[in-house]
Amino acid sequence: MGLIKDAFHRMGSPRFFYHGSSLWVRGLYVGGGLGLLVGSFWGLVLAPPDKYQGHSFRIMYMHVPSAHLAEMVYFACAVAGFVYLVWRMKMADVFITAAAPVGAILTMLALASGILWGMPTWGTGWVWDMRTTSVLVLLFLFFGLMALRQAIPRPDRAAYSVSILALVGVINIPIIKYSVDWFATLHQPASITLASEPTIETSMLWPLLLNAIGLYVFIAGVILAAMRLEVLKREHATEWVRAISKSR
Amino acid sequence: MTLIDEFYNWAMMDGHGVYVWSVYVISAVTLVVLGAWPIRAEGRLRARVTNRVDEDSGA
Amino acid sequence: MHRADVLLNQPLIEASDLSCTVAGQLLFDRLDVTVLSGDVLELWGPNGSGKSTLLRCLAGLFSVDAGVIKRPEHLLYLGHRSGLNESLSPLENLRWYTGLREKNTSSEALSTAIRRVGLESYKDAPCRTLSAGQVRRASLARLCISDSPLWLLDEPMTSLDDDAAALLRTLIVEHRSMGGGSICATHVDLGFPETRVLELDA
Amino acid sequence: MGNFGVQFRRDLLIAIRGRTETANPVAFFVLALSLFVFAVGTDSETLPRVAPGVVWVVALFVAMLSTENLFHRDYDDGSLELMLLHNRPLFLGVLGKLLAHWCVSGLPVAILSPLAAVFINAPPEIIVTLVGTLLLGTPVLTLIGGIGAALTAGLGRGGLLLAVLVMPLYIPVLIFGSGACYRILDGAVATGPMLWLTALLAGSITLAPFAIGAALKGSQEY
Repeated sequence: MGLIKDAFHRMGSPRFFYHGSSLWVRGLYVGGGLGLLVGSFWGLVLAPPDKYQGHSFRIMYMHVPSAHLAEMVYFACAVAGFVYLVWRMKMADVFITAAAPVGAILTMLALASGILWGMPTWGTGWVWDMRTTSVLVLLFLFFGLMALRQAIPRPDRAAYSVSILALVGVINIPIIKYSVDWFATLHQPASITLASEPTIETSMLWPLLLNAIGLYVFIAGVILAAMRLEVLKREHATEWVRAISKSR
Repeated sequence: MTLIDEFYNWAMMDGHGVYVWSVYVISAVTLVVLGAWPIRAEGRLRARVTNRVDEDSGA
Repeated sequence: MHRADVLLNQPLIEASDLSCTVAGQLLFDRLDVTVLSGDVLELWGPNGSGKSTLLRCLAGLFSVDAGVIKRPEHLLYLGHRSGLNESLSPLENLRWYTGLREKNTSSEALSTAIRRVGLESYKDAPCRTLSAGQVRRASLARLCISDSPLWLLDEPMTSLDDDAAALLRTLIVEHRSMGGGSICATHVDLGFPETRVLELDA
Repeated sequence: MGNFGVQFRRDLLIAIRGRTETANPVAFFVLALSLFVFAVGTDSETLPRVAPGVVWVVALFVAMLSTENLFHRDYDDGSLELMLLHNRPLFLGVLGKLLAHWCVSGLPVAILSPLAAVFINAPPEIIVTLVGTLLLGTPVLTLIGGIGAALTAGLGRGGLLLAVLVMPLYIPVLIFGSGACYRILDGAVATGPMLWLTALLAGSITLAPFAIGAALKGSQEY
C-alpha cells in the first residue's frame, strides 16, 4: 500500500511531473497524429458514401469523436476538481487550468462540424435537438470554468472554487441533457429524427474508431503539454525551474 | 475522363465536398494550433526564465 | 464564567510548522504557534508580512499550504472589517451574532454590552450612520459578550480613541484573568505585562 | 432557535429595512414584461401564445439579478466571516439566508404572476399552472443562483460573471416551467413537467446549500 500512496504523492509534485512528462508529450503527439491521419484518410477516401446522406456523412468521422471527447474532458475536469477538494493536490488544479481551454476549443470544433454536417443533410445549420444543444451548453460550462478562474485575483487561490464549479457543472449535465431531450421531442418536427444514429456498417466503423482513438491520444498530449506550461508558470520563481534554465 | 476530372469528381463529392472539406480543414488547423501552442509558449517562458537567471547571476 | 480547558491547562490553540505562500510570496514557513490559557501573543511585523493572513489561517478562514492547526471549539475573530450590517443597528447585529452562537443571551446582557462600549445613544441607529470609530466600538461589543477561550484580534487598536483603547485593554485583561488567551496583530505596543512577541519579517 | 431561524430573521429584517432596494426585482419584473409587449405587439395572436414563456424568462432574469448581491454586502462588511465561523451547521444558515432572499424575490414574482399573465393577455387557463410552476421553480433558481453568488462573492460587482456561471444551470427549470404551461395550452395535462420541477426543487434544496457553504469558504481564499 505504501508504494501506491508514495507514487500518488510523488505524481502530485509538479517537479516530478515536469521532468517525467516531456517524453510522454512527444509520444502522444506522434501516436495521436498518426491515428488521426490514417483514420481521416480512410474515412475520406476509402470508406463508401452513406446510402442516404452521401458524402456529407464523412463529417461524422470528425464530429462524433470531438463531441464525445469534449464531454470526456469536462468529466475529467470534474474528477480533478473532486481530487483537489479531497486531497488538495496542486496538480489536479493544474489539470483543470490546462484542460478547460482545450475542452472549450474541442467543443467549438464539434459545434462547427455539427453545423456543417447539418446544412447539406437536413437543410438547416442548427437543429435544436438534444445532442447539439447539450454540446452548446457544455461550451458555456467550459467558459464558466475559465471565466471564474480569470476573475479571481490570485490564481493559486482559485483552485478551491473552480473545483466546486466543475463538480456543480458535472452534476447538472445529465439533468440539462434530459430536459433538452424532453424539450426537443416536445417541439421536434417529425421529419428530422436526429436521435436515431444512421446505421453504421462495420466498414464505416473502423475509421470512426481510429479517428476517435487518435483524437483521444493527441488531445491527451496537448493537455499534458499545456499542464507543463502551467507548471512552469506557477513555479517559475522556484529553485528547480531556475536550475533547468541554467542547465540548458 | 482525365485524371484531373476524376480528381475533381472525387473532390466535389457530388456537391457535399464543400462541407466535408471545410470540416477537415478547420479540424486540421485547430488541432495543429492546439498542438503547437503549448510547446511554443513553454519555449518562450523558459527563455524568459533563462534571461532572468542570467541577469540575476550577471548583475 | 469558568472554562473547562483552563483547568486541564491544554493549549487553547496549537499550530505546528505552518507555511503559506500567496501569489508567489512566501509569507511564513515552518511556523509554530501555541497559546496557553492566560497568554497574550503579539504579532509584530511591517505591512504585508502576513500578520493578517496568519490570523485568518489560525481562525480557519484561509487555508495554509502545509501544517496542522488544532483549534478550539469556538474562537472570536476580530478582523479589519467590522462584521456589522449597515442597515441594522449595533444591537440587532449583536443579537444576530449571539443568536448564531445559540447562546440565548437576554436582551439586558446585549444592552449592557452596547452600553459598555459607549454606544448607548446609538443603540437603534443603523450602522451606516455611525462614524468609523463608533463602528469599531460596536464590533468591540462582541468581545464584551464573548465566552470564547481564544481571541484573534487583527490590529484592534485602529481608529480607536483613547478611552476606547483603554476599554480594549481592560477587556483583554479581564479575558486573561478568566484564563482566556489572545493573539493580537498590532503596530502599536499594547503595553501588557509579560506578553510574548512573534516577529514576522517581510 | 437554531441558526436557520436566526439567519432567516436577520436577512428578512435587512430586506424589509431596505424596502426600496428589495422592491427592485418586482419593479424589474413588470418593466421587462412590458418590454416584450412593445416588441411583439398586442394585436397579433402571437402574444398570448408567447406569454407563458415570456413570464418565465423574465422571472428567471429577476432571480438572477437579485441573487447578484446575495453575498456581496456580507462579504464587504465582514459579516460573511462571522457567518462562516459561527454558523454551525453552515448549510442551515445558508438555507435561512436563501429563504429570506426568496421571500423578497421569487415569492412576489409568483404571487404577481396572475396579474402579469393578464397584463400581457396570456390565455387565462394557464394562470394556475403558471403560479404553480413559479412557486416550485423560483426557489430552485434562488438555490442555483446562490451557488454562483457564493462563488463570485469576493469578486466585486463586475457584470456578467454570475450570469455566465449560472444561466446554463437554469435551463432545465425554464424548460419544465414554461413547458408545463404550454402543455396546458395545448390541452394536455402538465403533471410530467410539474413532477420534474418538484424533483429539481427537492434535489437542489438538499445539495445546493452544501455547495454554497463550500463556495463561501472558497471565497475567503481569494
